[in-house]
Amino acid sequence: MAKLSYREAVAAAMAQEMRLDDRVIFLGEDVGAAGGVFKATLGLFDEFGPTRVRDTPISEQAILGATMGAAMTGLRPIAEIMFSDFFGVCWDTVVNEIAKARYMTNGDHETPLVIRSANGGGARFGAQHSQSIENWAMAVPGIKVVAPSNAYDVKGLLAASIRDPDPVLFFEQKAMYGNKCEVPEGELVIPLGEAATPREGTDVTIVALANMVPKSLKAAEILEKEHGILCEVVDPRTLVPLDTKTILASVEKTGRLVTVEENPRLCGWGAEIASIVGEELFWNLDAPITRITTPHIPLPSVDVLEDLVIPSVERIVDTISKMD
Amino acid sequence: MAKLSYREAVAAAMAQEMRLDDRVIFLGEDVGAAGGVFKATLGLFDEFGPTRVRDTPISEQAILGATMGAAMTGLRPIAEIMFSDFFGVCWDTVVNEIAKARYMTNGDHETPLVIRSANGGGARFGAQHSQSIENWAMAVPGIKVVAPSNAYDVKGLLAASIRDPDPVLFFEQKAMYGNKCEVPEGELVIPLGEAATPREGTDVTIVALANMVPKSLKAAEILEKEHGILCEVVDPRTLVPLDTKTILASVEKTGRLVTVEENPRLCGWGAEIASIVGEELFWNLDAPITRITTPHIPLPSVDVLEDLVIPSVERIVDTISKMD
Amino acid sequence: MATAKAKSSSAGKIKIDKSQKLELYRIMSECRALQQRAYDLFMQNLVKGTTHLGQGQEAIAAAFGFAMREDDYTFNTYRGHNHNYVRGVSMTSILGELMGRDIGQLRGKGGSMHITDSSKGAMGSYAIIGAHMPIAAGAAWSAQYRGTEQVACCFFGDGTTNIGTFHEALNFAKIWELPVVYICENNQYMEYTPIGDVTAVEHPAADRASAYGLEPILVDGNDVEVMYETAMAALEKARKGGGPTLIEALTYRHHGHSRADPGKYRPDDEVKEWKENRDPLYGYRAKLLGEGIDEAELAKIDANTEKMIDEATEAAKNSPPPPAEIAYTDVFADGGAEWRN
Amino acid sequence: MATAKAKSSSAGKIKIDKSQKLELYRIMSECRALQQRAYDLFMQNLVKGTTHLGQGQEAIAAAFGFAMREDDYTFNTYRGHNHNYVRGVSMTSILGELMGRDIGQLRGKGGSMHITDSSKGAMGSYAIIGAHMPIAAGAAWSAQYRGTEQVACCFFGDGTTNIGTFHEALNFAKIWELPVVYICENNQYMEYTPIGDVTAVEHPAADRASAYGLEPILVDGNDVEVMYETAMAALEKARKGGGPTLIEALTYRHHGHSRADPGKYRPDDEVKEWKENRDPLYGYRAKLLGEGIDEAELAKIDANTEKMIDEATEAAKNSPPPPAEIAYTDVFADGGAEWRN
Ligand SMILES: Cc1ncc(C[n+]2csc(CCOP(=O)(O)OP(=O)(O)O)c2C)c(N)n1
Ligand SMILES: Cc1ncc(C[n+]2csc(CCOP(=O)(O)OP(=O)(O)O)c2C)c(N)n1
Ligand SMILES: [Mg+2]
Ligand SMILES: [Mg+2]
Repeated sequence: MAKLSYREAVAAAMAQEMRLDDRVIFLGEDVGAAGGVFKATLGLFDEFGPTRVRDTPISEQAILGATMGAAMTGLRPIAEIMFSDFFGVCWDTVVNEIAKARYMTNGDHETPLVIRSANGGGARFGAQHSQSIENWAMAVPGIKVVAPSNAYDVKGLLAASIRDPDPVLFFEQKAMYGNKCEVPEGELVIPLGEAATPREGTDVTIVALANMVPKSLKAAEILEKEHGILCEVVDPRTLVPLDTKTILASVEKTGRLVTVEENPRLCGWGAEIASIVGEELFWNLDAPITRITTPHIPLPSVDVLEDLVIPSVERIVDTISKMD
Repeated sequence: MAKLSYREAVAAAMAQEMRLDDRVIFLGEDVGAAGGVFKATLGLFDEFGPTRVRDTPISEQAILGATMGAAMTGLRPIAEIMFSDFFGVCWDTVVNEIAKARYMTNGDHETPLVIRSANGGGARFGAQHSQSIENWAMAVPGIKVVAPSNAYDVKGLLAASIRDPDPVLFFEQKAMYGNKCEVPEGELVIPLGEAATPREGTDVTIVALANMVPKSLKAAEILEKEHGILCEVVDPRTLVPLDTKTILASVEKTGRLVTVEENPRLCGWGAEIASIVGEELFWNLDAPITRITTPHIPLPSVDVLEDLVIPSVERIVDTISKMD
Repeated sequence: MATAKAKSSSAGKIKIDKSQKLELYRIMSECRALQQRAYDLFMQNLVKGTTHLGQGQEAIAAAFGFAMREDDYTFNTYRGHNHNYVRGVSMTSILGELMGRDIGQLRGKGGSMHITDSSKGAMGSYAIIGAHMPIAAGAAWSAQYRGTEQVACCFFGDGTTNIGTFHEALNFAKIWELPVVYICENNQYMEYTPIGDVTAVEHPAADRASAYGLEPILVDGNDVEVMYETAMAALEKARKGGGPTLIEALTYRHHGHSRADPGKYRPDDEVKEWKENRDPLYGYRAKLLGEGIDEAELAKIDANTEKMIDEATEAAKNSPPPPAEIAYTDVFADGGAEWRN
Repeated sequence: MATAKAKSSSAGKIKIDKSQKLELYRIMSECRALQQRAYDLFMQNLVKGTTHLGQGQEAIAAAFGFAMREDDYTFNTYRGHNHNYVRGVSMTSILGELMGRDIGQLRGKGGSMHITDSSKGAMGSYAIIGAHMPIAAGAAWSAQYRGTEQVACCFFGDGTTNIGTFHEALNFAKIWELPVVYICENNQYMEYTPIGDVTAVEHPAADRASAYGLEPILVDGNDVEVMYETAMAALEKARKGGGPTLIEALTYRHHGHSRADPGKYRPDDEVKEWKENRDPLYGYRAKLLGEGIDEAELAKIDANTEKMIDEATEAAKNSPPPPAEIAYTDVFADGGAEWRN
């Protein structure tokens, strides 16, 4: 197996699916000739040409509207919204059109489409280019929500998202684009809705997403070494559908749950998981469920402040080592 | 005291503040000459004239952008977004501009403004005109979020919102516009961030918002009469700032918490409250925290289905009567 | 106010034969009856939720419905009953939906504002102003990519020309030369506000065509034959790879904006002028009589329309409300609403 | 591609005296030095996050900065260092912000893309394309309401003309005749895509002016005197209640879009032409010399610029990073971030 970066895995998954299915087309700003501002789609324009890989104007509502229209009429489009913060300018198309089309029409509309977007902080881009908005998406019925934490998952989950008959919001954590891991060269598809458990443990369950997964794994190492606490790290990978079975089974075993969320605190996905686990495993919990999140503030730009507010390995270690 | 309807209380609060402060101006679609499609601003155009009460084109991004620009330069504008569902088309202005302006500029920008909007279901308007999106707003740091449950609170909280130096999203539950209660004719201002407790009780705390408050009160009556269960009903009234003190004190007393949310389940405000209470009162809880929400679906249009999915008095009674 | 001079449609006159004329009349008359019945049912409290009716605007829907190919795509707004009907969605389905019956086109799940039947090319009714304009471009893009010569027709109001999606969609359609026809039904008002009060140009669509490299086209939307010619020209152009067209059709809604709105914000003589002298249906009836068509032929159509609408009303009334379980279906493609395992 | 013929500015020639010319030169030279230094610091890894520089586009910022009244409002984009500088934000504040130092204009909380100082009328740098266009209209509305004769000037790129807010803001500004000047800095590219590839008209702003009842104005954005005349005319018009103006100024960015982008997507000879023959600063220097201005006078300005930028760089470098606690301040007007009691 070759090592691929997170960004290379994006292009690999798209190429894999575009080769198999010529209904798959791709559009976005500067995605074609330039290969995307994060270079995550390099090579696609050369391989598939300008009718399947299309550069658009700065018109996010047109991009997503066109994506939906194409999906409704037999294609399987993939759109890129350059930064997930820009969902603000096309949120209507996502929440009111794409997410509700099938339900409102009593099952008539088909909207098999994927919207990829660079999400999250760590690049010192400031409050309008660093948000983690997977919880915004999770709050909207009718869309699936994917947020991979490594290149292997990127390839497998993006392929599955493209094949999925439902609209999928696919969040790529921009600080992870350079992260590498082993990724098979052949066809790889990972079903949506299955959590991964990259580390097993018996004392505390940590549920973490995207860039919070490697941080949690690092923290788990330290917690074992320095505090003798054995953490199980669960990566839901997809928020919708949510693999509550894996999460509940883990907490049933450990009796303790910590969520690690990059989003600002209020109404984060961790709150939802906390409310599910708190209700369904009330009698199994040995300690209060704790949420480690970015405080409820916009993200500052400068490195020293950004690093301070996004959950860090130290904060995870510190919080868990002090748990009841 | 005269009885005022919820819609009349909107106009009363605006008139009260516009008389006191000529920096207060108002804009929106069909809000002026026509008095708004919900007739919530009748009379303002006649009293304050077309320079202070302005009809706009169908340009929600321009409406909110102009509102922000006016607020930054010394005015105290109030904007109407006709249905809260339409925040989709101007969400960027709310989340990326209005909410972040002060923080990003290290305190330079002032954005004292109010955005009023008709929120919620019950009018058989279908999935694009019935959403409860107060949780979308709560998830965004930098805005205050108000959702009153009766005409008295509408008048007092809207007046406070207009005076507030921060941006406020003011959600009016459209099914409640006709509801009447006693409202003082003189100046009324209710501070943001103070929950109300319209019913005291010792067995279960119900936290409910907007149209879920009268339903919860009705349910509490039935629960007392038919099941001997004494519910305390807490109405946060504002989600940001959140009066956690009142909520925590109530649950400390009752040992049980039920949230009643009109929003679809995932990442609702109830999840946030559940996660706070679950963490801070873990040792005081006698039963799992239960959330009663609309299921995670878009809202259907027809009455029989809409009534089925939005939390009803029966569902509240049923859920609470079966609690441990 | 500086305005680009809008020109009338450059569509060459085409020959419309008698049977076609009768068809155009028939379609308009059925649309009128459908809308009028919806209004009556609303006043009888039999319509749930809201309605937005199109009496007075039938010529536009009828002409396009008649001109379009069976596999072309229609995108319309909440004021879309006529547009759906002309593509083949039945009166019963439409009235049933308004009344919240199981026989309704969407079994009550969507309501009056969302009627859709993509099997008939009726690709949906959209209730967020302007949202469908880029979606229509996407359907056209898909047709272009698949090489099917299908055309997407997208109907919207004058008020819609001031929202961002209008701008984004038209630019997008032009740069990719998409087979899409945008039709602005300028009925002079947004909800209650005259369009002129909130628009920087006189003709909200035609005066903006040049901003997208398009010809300005301003036509009498209440003359069904003019509309038919205009539609044929635009459809043919799109089908042949000539790219998008933007049409502004002048019209008027006879009723208020929605529900029971009496439309009192409009001057009486303006309403009177449009109703009495520019009614697309009655005007066309008079014209056809003037051209020598037998009154009996038109009366036969009228009578058939009456019968159809009465039957449809009965069928809708006799249908029960939808069963509870459909509230939880069709959120996802597997037919269900499950977000967890 | 059909395009409305854009006309050049109809601004009457105004007399620009020698001291004014030297001022225009000085401002441009300081802008250039500031941007060049930002680039150098980026290459030395001293800039956190991103930068979007404006070398090659100085004439537009300089002319407007010079023409505006002290209490007028500037709204600009992430490519806004020049625009902030000309309103009085210091080099140290700007470089400090880029470098994430406590002395930075926003103490590092905003970063390169958000520089703001409303005490100087620098009403913010906006990083979401088009978002500031309606906000500028709002500031103009406020000025109109308060009767202050202030004008809002809003700068944006060619790529921005295809997003919805462009359309909404211009219509809005016109119907209320707001005192706002919209300046499209057409530097021919969005990020890496040539504007012509994605725009339905040749001149993305000027060819659309008529859609908002405005005169098309297309000017050489690299000729600072033309820009100054254009600015003066638009400002005066707005101040006198004449409403909004939309200006398209042709220009070019010498560097890539942001950070270390080498801009390789652009033809070499195009870059060469703009850098060698159409540089706003060097071109103006040559022109002034040709008009008989003493080289020594210009050299003195240049030397002073050098000194200023070096001092600012030192001051910024010597400043520490901001203290941790400011991460939690100024979410709300009470200075804090508390969302609960
Ligand atoms: C984004 C958005 N803003 C506002 C509305 C509320 N609204 C519904 S219809 C309407 C007027 C539309 O006017 P026009 O486009 O002329 O269409 P008409 O109703 O005249 O057919 C408005 C403002 C909406 N549905 N969506
Ligand atoms: C809504 C939105 N979409 C996309 C972007 C990403 N983006 C940043 S700059 C840019 C290009 C802007 O081009 P133009 O308006 O010509 O300005 P220039 O950078 O040339 O000054 C893009 C697409 C953004 N910031 N906001
Ligand atoms: Mg209209
Ligand atoms: Mg540009």
